[in-house]
Amino acid sequence: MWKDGMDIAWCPGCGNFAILDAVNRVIEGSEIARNEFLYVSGIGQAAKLPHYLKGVNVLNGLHGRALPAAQAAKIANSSLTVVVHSGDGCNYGEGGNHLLAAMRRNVDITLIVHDNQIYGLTKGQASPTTAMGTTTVAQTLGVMLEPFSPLATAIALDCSFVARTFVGDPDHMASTMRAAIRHHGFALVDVLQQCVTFNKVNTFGWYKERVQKLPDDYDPTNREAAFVKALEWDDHIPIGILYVHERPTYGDLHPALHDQPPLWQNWTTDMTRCEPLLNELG
Amino acid sequence: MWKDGMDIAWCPGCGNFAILDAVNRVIEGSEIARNEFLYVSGIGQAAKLPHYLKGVNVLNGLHGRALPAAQAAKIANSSLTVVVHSGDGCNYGEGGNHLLAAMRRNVDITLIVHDNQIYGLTKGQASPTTAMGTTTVAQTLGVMLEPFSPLATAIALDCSFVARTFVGDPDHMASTMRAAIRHHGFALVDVLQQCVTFNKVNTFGWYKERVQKLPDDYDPTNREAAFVKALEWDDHIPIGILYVHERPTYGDLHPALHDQPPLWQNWTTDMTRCEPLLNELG
Amino acid sequence: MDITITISGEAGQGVKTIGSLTARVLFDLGYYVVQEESYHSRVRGGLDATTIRASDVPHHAVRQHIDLFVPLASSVLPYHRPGNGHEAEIGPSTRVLCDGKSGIDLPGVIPVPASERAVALAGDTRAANVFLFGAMCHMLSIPLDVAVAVAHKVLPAKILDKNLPVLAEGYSQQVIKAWSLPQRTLKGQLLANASQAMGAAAIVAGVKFYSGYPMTPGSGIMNYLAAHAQQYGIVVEQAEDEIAAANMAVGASYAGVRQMVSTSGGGFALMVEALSLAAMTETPIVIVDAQRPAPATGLPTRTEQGDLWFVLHAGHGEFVRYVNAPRTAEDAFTLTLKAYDLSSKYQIPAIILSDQQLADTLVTLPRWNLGAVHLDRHLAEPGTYQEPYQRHALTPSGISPRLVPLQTPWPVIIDSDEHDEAGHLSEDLDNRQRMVDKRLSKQRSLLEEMEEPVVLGKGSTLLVGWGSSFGALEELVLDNAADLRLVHFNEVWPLRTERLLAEMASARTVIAVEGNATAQFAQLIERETGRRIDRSVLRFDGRPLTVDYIAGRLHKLEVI
Amino acid sequence: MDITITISGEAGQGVKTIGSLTARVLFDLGYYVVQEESYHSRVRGGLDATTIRASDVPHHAVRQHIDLFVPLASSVLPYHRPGNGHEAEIGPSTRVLCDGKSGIDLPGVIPVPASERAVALAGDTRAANVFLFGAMCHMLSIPLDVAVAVAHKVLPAKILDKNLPVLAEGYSQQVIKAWSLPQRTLKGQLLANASQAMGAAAIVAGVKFYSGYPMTPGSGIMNYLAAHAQQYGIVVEQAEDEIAAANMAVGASYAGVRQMVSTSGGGFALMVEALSLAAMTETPIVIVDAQRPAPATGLPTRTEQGDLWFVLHAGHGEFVRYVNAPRTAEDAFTLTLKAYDLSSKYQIPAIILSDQQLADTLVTLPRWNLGAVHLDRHLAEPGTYQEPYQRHALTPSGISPRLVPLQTPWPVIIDSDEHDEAGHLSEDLDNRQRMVDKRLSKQRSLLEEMEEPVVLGKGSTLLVGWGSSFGALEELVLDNAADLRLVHFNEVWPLRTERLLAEMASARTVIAVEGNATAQFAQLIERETGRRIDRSVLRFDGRPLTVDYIAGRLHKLEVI
Ligand SMILES: Cc1ncc(C[n+]2csc(CCOP(=O)(O)OP(=O)(O)O)c2C)c(N)n1
Ligand SMILES: Cc1ncc(C[n+]2csc(CCOP(=O)(O)OP(=O)(O)O)c2C)c(N)n1
Ligand code: SF4
Ligand code: SF4
Ligand SMILES: [Mg+2]
Ligand SMILES: [Mg+2]
Repeated sequence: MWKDGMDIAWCPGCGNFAILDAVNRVIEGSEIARNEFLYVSGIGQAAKLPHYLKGVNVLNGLHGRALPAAQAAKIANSSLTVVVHSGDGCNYGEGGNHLLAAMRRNVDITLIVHDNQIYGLTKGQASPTTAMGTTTVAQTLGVMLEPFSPLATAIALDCSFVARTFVGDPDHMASTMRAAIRHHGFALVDVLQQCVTFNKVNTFGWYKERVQKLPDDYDPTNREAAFVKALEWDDHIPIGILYVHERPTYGDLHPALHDQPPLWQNWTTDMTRCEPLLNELG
Repeated sequence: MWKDGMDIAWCPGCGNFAILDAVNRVIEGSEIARNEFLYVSGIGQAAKLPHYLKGVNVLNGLHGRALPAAQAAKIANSSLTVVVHSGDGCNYGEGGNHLLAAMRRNVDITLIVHDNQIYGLTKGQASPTTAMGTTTVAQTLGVMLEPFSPLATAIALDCSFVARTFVGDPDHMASTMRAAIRHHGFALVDVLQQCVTFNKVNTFGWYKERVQKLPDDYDPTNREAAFVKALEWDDHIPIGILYVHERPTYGDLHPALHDQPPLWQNWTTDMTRCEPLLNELG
Repeated sequence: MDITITISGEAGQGVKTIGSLTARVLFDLGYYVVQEESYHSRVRGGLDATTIRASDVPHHAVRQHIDLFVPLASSVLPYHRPGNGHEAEIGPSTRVLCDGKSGIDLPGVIPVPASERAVALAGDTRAANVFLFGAMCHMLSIPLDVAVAVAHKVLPAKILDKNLPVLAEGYSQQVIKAWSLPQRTLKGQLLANASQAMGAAAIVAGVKFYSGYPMTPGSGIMNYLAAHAQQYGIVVEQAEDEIAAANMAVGASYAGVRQMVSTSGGGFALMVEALSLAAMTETPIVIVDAQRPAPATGLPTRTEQGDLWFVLHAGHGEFVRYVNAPRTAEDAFTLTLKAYDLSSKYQIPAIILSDQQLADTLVTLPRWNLGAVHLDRHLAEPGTYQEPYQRHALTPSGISPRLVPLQTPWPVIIDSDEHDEAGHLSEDLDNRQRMVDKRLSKQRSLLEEMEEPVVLGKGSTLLVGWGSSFGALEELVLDNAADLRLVHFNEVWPLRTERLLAEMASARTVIAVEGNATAQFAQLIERETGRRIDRSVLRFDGRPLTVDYIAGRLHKLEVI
Repeated sequence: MDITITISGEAGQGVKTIGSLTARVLFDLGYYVVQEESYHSRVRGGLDATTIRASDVPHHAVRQHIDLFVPLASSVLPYHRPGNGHEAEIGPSTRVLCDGKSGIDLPGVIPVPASERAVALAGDTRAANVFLFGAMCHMLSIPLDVAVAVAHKVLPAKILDKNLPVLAEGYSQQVIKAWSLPQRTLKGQLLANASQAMGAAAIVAGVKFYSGYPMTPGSGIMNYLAAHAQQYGIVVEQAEDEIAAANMAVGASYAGVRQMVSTSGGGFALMVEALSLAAMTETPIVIVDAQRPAPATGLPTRTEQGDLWFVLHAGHGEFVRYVNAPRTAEDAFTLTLKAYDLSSKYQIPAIILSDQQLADTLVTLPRWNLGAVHLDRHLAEPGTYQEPYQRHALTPSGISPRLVPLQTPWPVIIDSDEHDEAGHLSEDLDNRQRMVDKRLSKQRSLLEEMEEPVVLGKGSTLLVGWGSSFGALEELVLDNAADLRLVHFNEVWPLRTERLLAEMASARTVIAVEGNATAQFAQLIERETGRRIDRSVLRFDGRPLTVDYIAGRLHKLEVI
């Protein structure tokens, strides 16, 4: 599909378009300059998103490996606003171990998971969030694994910001993304997104019927309550900011980063600084 | 150290010895024949345990990769009682993604994690359960990551059996192991174990002071309550069976496994069974 | 008769269905069919083309020139213009059949009201492809009932009824009978690609466990086995990642089950540590690497022979492996069976090098002779091993009798550390030396099991190829037997060199023809024989080596 | 003066401390010191031995014969018996110093009341080692004040006070002054192993980010950088696994920071996919593979040169890489700097092949000349690139001007897929061809940057070696210059062959000497030159190549 002079590789009707619109709104409405954004992704349909943005830095890495690269880029240059966009397969499947570590490491980046509950790019295999029993080309006998609960897991790991939004509510989506990016610490946003081609169960309508915004008086600092909320699924699916735990980030804790110029600028060709290394060994 | 004619590579005073004793008790007191046990491990001090058992099958695989091998071995031969023994580094660090998937897959095996909150074999680097701020040879500025909470994470993933025990209570340890092995489904047992050489914080005494058995009337089927329990740590550390969710295992759900002879015995050299494959393509 | 038909559209336009109908009808008529796919890594848009060649003698590759072109969208035309260099090409003699509404304007175009009638008759524009298929059958002088019979086979039951009238209507357009393809007598053949052939061979070999993670073009095998899981009692497990898949393979094989893993280069990269584990523990495993252009993600839906050296040396440390590279889907069946046999016999990892071209190209092939298949898991029988049982017992051949758990009362012990004969961790350095010698010594007898390469033609210019390039090279050499000669390998490690050396000795020029940028196989020959390869014809644009491509390069080199 | 001292005990007995005291005192006296480690993969028990050689001319390897043996436990004696073949060996002339309570009974043993006096004076048996050190210093005729000064440097402050009287008491045993080691004038040298040299070079090169996962023997570099993290503002991140470590390396380097990754073969196996990513995105990264015996977990604390071919071809697809293999700790410093420079200049991955021998062996080396270091990140300057900025702009050299984010207002775009000059995903096949050519073309100029190998001696038997074998080979050849000649490489890819070919042409026999079982470097030479290597001397028991080992093998081959 051609859009804004770009040949966009998504299917017409795909939820990714709404996400792309929301991202553009977030970038446009932000005080952060375009070239201060770094969009990082893995491989999948979702992961193509950064290529469709204008004027931002892009690191489109390996399937499942966006998070390590993104964290390191942020550590290397704290002036960058780092946002990861990738699929449920990328982040909850192949990259599961990095997700666990990233939540614990609390580097100040944002992870936006396009959760279509399916592997889109590789043509419709189950993802970690696919419902049990679903049959696919690879799961001909139905999915036998319990679905992964990203939000409950994030809360168990004390992830510093945990939210869910839905492509059918563009304002909610944009404002959740904005809050996640503003949040100081690692932020996870799970975006419910239809895949019109391969997921015939969790359609736009299916989500639409079920999503429920968190009540205004919802307290996202209560971990136990957030855990209980995070387990809600089948009939009503909460969207909003489920859990926030403000705490020092990796950058706050590390003396080489805290109150320091960006690491990459710490470059000198002055060699006298290295004399102590020789003296130690001499 | 020499014991039972074996040169055991652990330090005198290490908590691994008590675990080994408990495992021997479990094997001896079991109706299962020795050669029906398969002990699987990764790499680390803990992971050497299977070599110190007599008459059991052993698959001592790669660091962090015990679980995939163990699950596949169980799928291949359902007559085996499969028990994984490995360290906190192995299972919560390198192998984190496999842990997530194994809990969701619910193959009927048992995972016993020797949680000494440190990397023993490689000489004292932080593990995922090492407390924040701890300094080590690699974490000279102190650990900056929040510790991994294995039990809370397991409950978030709806792991079918979640328990913790302590090397200082051999009976509790043996009975917890026994219950985990008997449990039909994937069972996680986190064993608090001192590392006398590298962990000077979480010593035997430190644990001893803090561990508290779950009350007799504790209900392990209540997921939310279990989650709250699982978060308890600093002052008192609950031990016992925190969470149980009996549900069909992978073997129950899979038609090639359920009520079938062990998969590996499904072997024939009769070729007529393959004629349909040709007909399909003809 | 030798006709080439290309159907080309965007992803999502249903090229797959019309392609299958066309290939199948030609196959059913008794023609030798080759059907190749060229597509982008996307679900909608881009390019999705299939080229079908039908002939009355067997071929294993398509040609560049299109006789009948069926474009489904005008956006694809640039890809097929003469000189584009990558796709099948139209020329002055090409006939073009398309929907009148597509806006396609090529010389000699035959527009038909495909979408209009599809909507009218079936209420679904997607039926337009079936309309085009009907018109095409008429152009090929294929009887309508044959076309209808094929539709019954290929179309999903739920859409069949509404499509049949559209098919008939397409046929009734009476588009010019440009070709005459009478029914031939060829019978009892199969139409399959290498993914299907490898999948079928795996089932024949007794595979009951597949572990993998989706990755194009390796997923075809997973899909095939998944489709047969119920019928054959196979556990097909989509693992959390490729590391898990490969370690599961070791676990399953250790426990006595024949397994399969398939992936592509990037996934294989993640399996490298487990490959080393399989070698250390002497656990047989079979892995298919269906190559695609790399490095990194590269071009996911394209083809390349770029992983040869990677696969030859993947894994830390030194160990024996068996690597083959099937020439065709037919060969894929045989070599997959051989991979299982040798892997089990020598207790080593076996790697099958496939690629997108092989994985996706359907070809007519003779029915596999199941009667000739001899299966052996190479497990030890009582009496063939010393007691107490030691998994890694030292033997003159280096091969230890292999038991699996509960096969006997003896426990089976394996370890990724260096270990003693019993399988227990050992830091004894004399033991280390013995164990290295033991494991490596298996290579000698393994080499004996390798077949010599195929040699075709008698020319003084010797072309050297391996794997999926065979179809193109075979045709080229048979057409130019006086000038050219071919030596072609399908077992690439360990490498037999006797025949090769003899052919090289009698050649004027030796030219490596490979689907990569660095002449990898030529380098392997150089290492193994010390003989130099003079020139090379390389292709690394993501498309298969074709007769036309190679011929063009040889002309430039002034060889033909 | 050329003396070899071996201190041997079980893990946990404090060999490290007494070894450091001994090496340091000899170093401080102005001797050339080499200190080698041999130990098991366990925290307690097993074998933990250190061999220290001190001489008045420089050496880079230890010898097999022990002059002074200090066993800390009787359990270690079998390892050092003559003919054991793996460890430093005692002989009739060896003097043995030990604790009287150790129960060690060897001819000519000198028992001293080490543990008894340690308990009495310091209340701690562990001080017995300091007692032995005191006695040893006396045997070597080293003044007590020199020994005390060294104790101040080496012993932790909190145990120093209680140990000093024990040291004096050990010294005062008046054990026979068997050797006389006067103070020499050698000054201003360093005592370092390759882990320290590489770590220091990384800091010199401006490394601010280290990502890794502990793995023996690769962890030494991590520990070194961690120890200097505060002082040099370095972020040392222990990643969740090696995959993360390698992808972090790419992320950090993309964002403009010089990084370091170190691991061993099994960890490197997990980095292979990211290596391919670095190549595809033209992101410079430097990785150290400190080799150990494999496959799989192998022998974690032992040494091997077994990963050469693995590292040469690790990663799917085809790409340019730079691989060096330092000869010594001194060389490690220089080659690490070169790895940073070439990796940045060519925007390619650089791999440094170390091994346990290099990583653990301390050696006297000249102070690094920091003044001669020229640092360049090779980032593009304004005016050196076309606007709009394109990260992968095509240039004649294949090298695109490199910017990092926020260096200028231009965004920087990279992609693991095949991409266009701007960095955006592209499935265009002409573009694919251009990009492959671009990336591979860098190899030509990279080759020009390689140094020729070192050549020593004039003999007609040419020994070929690479990497850590240098110390042993150098000594062997210098001692046998009439018979032997050595050509020794420390840059193994791309491989320069001019000098090698010249030397081979004038040699009667060419013998590869390598620390692996399959003569990997010999095979590389065969591939690259087409010339055959006649024989090989290989060691794969996990121990380093030594002068004595190689000489023994050459005798068997009747070469010397
Ligand atoms: C190592 C590796 N394994 C597998 C693949 C193939 N692959 C590409 S995308 C993808 C899954 C995509 O699913 P998801 O992350 O959910 O993204 P979506 O396409 O649904 O947006 C897979 C398996 C790959 N590129 N690399
Ligand atoms: C791929 C790989 N990375 C790293 C290592 C090195 N390694 C061996 S054991 C270990 C950690 C051990 O810690 P843990 O699992 O907690 O076991 P413990 O020794 O504490 O019982 C590491 C990092 C390895 N063997 N393989
Ligand atoms: S396959 Fe699914 S996720 Fe991918 S673009 Fe199409 S609709 Fe969207
Ligand atoms: S290092 Fe720690 S965990 Fe390992 S054996 Fe010693 S005490 Fe036990
Ligand atoms: Mg998805
Ligand atoms: Mg541990």
